[in-house]
Amino acid sequence: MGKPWKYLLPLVLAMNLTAGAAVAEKVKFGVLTDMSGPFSDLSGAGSVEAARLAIEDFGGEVLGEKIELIFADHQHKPDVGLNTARQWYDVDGVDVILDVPNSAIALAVNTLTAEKKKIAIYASAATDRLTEDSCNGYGLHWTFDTYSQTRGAARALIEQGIDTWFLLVADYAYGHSMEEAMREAVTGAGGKIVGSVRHPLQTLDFSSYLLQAQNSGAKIVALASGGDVTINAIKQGREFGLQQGGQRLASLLTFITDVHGLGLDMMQGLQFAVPYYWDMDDQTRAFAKRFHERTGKMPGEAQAGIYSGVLHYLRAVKAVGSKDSDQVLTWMRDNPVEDMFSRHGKLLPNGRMVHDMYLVEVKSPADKAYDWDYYRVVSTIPAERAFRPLSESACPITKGK
Amino acid sequence: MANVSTTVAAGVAPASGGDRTRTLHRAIFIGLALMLAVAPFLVYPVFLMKVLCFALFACAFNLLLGFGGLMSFGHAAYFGMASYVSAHAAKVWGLTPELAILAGTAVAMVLGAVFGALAVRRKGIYFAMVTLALAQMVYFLSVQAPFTGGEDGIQAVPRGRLLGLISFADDRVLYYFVMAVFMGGLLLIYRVIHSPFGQVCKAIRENEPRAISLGYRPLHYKLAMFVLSAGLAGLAGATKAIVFQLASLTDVHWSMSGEPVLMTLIGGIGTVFGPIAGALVVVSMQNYLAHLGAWVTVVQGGIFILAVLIFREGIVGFIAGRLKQQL
Amino acid sequence: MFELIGITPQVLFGQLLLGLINGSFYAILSLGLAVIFGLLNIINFTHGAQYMLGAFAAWMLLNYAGIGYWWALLLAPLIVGALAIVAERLLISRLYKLDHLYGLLLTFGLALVIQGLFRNYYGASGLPYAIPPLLSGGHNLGFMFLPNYRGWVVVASLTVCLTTWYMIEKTRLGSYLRAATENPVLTEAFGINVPRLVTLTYAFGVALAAFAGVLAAPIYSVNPNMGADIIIVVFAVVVIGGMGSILGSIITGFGLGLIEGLTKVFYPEISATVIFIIMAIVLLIKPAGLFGRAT
Amino acid sequence: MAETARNVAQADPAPQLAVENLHAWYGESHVLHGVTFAVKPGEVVTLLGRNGAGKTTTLKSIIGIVGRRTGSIAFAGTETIGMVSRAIARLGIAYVPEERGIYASLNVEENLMLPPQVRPGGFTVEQIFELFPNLRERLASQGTKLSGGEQQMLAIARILRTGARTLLLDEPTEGLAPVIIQQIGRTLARLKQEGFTIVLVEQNFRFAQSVADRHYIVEQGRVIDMIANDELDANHDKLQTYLGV
Repeated sequence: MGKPWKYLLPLVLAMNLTAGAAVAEKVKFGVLTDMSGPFSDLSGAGSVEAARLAIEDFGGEVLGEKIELIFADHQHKPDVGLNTARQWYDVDGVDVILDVPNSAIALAVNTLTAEKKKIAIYASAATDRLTEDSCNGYGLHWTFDTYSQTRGAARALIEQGIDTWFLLVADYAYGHSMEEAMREAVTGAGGKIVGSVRHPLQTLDFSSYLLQAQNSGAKIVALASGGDVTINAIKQGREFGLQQGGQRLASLLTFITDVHGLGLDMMQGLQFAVPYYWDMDDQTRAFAKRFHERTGKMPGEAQAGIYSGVLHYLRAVKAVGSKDSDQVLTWMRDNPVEDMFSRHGKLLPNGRMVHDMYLVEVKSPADKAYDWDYYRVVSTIPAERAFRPLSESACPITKGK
Repeated sequence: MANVSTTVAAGVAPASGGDRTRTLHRAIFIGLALMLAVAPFLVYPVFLMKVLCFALFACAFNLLLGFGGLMSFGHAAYFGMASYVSAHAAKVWGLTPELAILAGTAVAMVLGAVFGALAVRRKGIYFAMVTLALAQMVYFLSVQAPFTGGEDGIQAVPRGRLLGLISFADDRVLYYFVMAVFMGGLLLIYRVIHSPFGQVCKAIRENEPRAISLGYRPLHYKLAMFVLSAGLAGLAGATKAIVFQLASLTDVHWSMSGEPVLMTLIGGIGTVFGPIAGALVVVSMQNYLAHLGAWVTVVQGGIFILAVLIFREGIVGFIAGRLKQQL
Repeated sequence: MFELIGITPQVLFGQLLLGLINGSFYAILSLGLAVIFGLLNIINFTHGAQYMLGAFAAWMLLNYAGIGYWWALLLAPLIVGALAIVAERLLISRLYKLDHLYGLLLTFGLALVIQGLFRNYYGASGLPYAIPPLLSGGHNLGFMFLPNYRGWVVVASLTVCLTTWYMIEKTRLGSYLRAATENPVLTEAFGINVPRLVTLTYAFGVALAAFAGVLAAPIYSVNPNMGADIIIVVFAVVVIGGMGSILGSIITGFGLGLIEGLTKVFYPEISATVIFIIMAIVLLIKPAGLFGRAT
Repeated sequence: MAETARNVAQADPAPQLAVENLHAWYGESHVLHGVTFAVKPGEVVTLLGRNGAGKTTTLKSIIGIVGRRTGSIAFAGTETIGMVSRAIARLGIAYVPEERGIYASLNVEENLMLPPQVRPGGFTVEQIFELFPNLRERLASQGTKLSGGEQQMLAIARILRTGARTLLLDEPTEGLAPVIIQQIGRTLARLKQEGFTIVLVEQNFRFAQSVADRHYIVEQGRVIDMIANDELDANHDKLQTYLGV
């Protein structure tokens, strides 16, 4: 024995040493995302591209050094995600982790980020625990959360008389947060939850759950899953004749990629809240055009959010003249976030970035005028009402202040 | 896999070894300890700790296969369950890390005793299937049991202080603890193999009817081996939970059961040191090919196929054959 | 009576029917495994990946060649079966003289490679495959709304299982297969080409998996991971039924689907685990499986 | 042809089966150490010898189901030492193994119909039923539910169907009642009459004497002697030392 070590160890050593040699003042972003799984359309390669666009728009350099960008696929495994993040912070010199489309992994990264005094900007993790009980100030929640998705839309639906709800929930951090938020929002608006069921994250067959939903007699079956899982559930709901039975299926956290995937036929008339729609004004359209040229798709909510987050961070680094996390964060909080994504944007001390949200309605196939023409903006939900106010936040570092 | 280990052992020196073999083994142990002692100054300690945890896991698996003749395809159950228990004990009960790890190991042994009692009644491929299916039962329980945190796992597990005194916040401090656990586990395995108990297990593996006629009860020996192996796998899993501050479904998933199989196959089935080499290769590969995403699976599968088709003796088995020494 | 135990007949019958549908997949897959195991003595770990390949073959036929569901039902098993022949000749056949566990390891590795490749090219999120127009829609059975397609799955898989059983137990070709399973050496000494029989049997078992894959495509969407987890359940089904027993694997497959459906009604928390619990009990009472011969 | 068979082996120009310097191994153990003998067309010869002498292994080597074998086995002039067993069978050799090899998972009819025809001119099913009337009634029974005698008849019957003219029979009388042994003896006599070439492994040398033309004595993996059937009585003492009877 001994021999394989003799050959292998130097190899391992060499690889590690080179990896460890990071220059101190170089700013480095790491996009920790889903490159191949159910959320890869709404985040994934598009998120990486959005970050790249932001870096380019900023000029590609800060503090006299080239800005770097790396990415990795967390495969929806908390251990893979956390280990990648740890290695990025410890060995690869990453300053900011971006995106993290999986609430469980985001929560794990959040703890680690505070421990290492780095910064994480979440664009596609939905759980509001990031800025509530698990909040630490170093994790910034940029685009939406379970609160922002449930409040406005639930009220709108209940006002139309859709007041008995059945919840079909993905059994992980996001689903649990969403379930809680929906319970709050629905009962708060005078509706009633008549049943709920939790399913594993990557469920393929919903038949048994749909049967329970049908038997509950609820007027609406609300999904808290997201991505392909939601798409599958909606399809199978149709297969099992939910509509014939007079029930509606709705997903309050709907991404434009879901609408694109399912088609207007299935989605028309649905209302929900979005943080961003590419076809709102010239600014959003200009960005969308450039994004589309690179990826062949219109930017989604999370992707646009990443662009905004990266830009705001880089501005802070430039203004402060250092990438010291505490100084940078102070600047980020003290200055408004205004760009093509964010209107009336402000970063709260708990890490929540509040900005205007929009209640949209999915167009009918007949109303669609061009590709990706999917939404009609019904109303703007102003920033201070769209998100949970700081006074109600359970965040331990801001509570009682 | 009786044939497997005998074919490997066939080209090697007699089992009793000799003074020369013993001296060589002692030298390897000391060399290994020295190498591990300096390693964290050269290599990222978290990576090293991962290698050590998996090396111990693979050694535990190999104890059962290489020396007990039983191939388990469900060792993730013990590894993962111990990882959950240890994480839970450290986080919720606030136990010190060494107690949390002991708790995890103990639970793994109990689980091993229950599953082992069921599984050792079968042999060969049946044994593999039964262990696999039992492990999958643990997986589904872990998905649903509240204490495991389902898809989220148990996160933010505190590393804590050894005996309540020495803080494990520093990676290097923790590393030396993990190294001690690993070396302890390895020494235990080594002693067991060379004990009278180990010799009886070997006799059973090679010729069960004969062992029965000599008055041994194979089921008892197999079960004891199984429990020991499960316990050591649990020790590895419990330690990993403290290192990474996380216990998750990955640890109990059946693909985790495949990892020690691959490591042992690459390193050399039925060799004492083979699984360590195998773990180093596999973990390094996973680490440095991580950016390739799903290609890692493809490469790993390819290695599986090649190892089975053309390199069945494994790295250490190959070297042992060349040196005509048991390693 | 139903009201007494707090369960409506709607829920009970509905879940039982869904259980039967799941059981259809268990039955076809475990049948294929049993056929292969009988002759090759190999637990085909690639079975799940080959099930997935069947679904992908159907998807590719549709998207690259414009060939629809009904032809895919025939062609996909043939294509995947042909691939299985290559795999058997090139890889698996080299291991027959070794411990059977090497076969398990090899097919495990092969499954990793296949699943990894498809994840790379097609992502893990699944591709849509529409229900054929002839079978879209559904019927209201009173206790539940049964989509026509799911009804078809039960019919198709029952037909395939019983045909397979008949072929193996009652035909000339089947008698060759049984003879080769029981005593391959003697069978070959009669002038029967046993290696070819082995290759074809493997291909046939795999083709069954591919057929199940095509059946599954419209239900589950076509996903590189679709076979990864179901295969472990099917292993448990095979262990319960007794390895190598043809009729045993069919009955156990459907039976366990039903039992799973029942647990979804009465005790949903253990529905994913119930098959494994049954397996443990069977192992305690009848180690060779319900229909297996003692080994 | 049957008459010429009584002459010594080397006098005949074309043996049906010629085994020369045959070595065979099971795994690591070397079982045959140079077996040499020949069988002429239409001849019935037996291999006699103690248990473990290598008789069964010799038959297995001829049909090609022993792990490793070297030397030469020529069948009707064709060298078969490198051939796989199914190819050897296809040349027209059929084999009845020790303990008959009836398949438990096949019924009697399936057992009967299993071996494929390798040559034209095999027995028809009707002819077989004439020879073994018992089989006709038991067609639907499971193969191993037959009595030992019936199983032996089935084992012989199924190879007669194939058209093979050279038969290798491994202890066809083992464990059978005298009446049955007589029936099998009659069958072999008829086959001999029809010109079949038969190699018989026997322990029961009374039976062997009643059917065979010549006897080869096998000991420790070699053929050590050959005794013509009509000289058997004269060599009784020699035989006794060989076989220990």
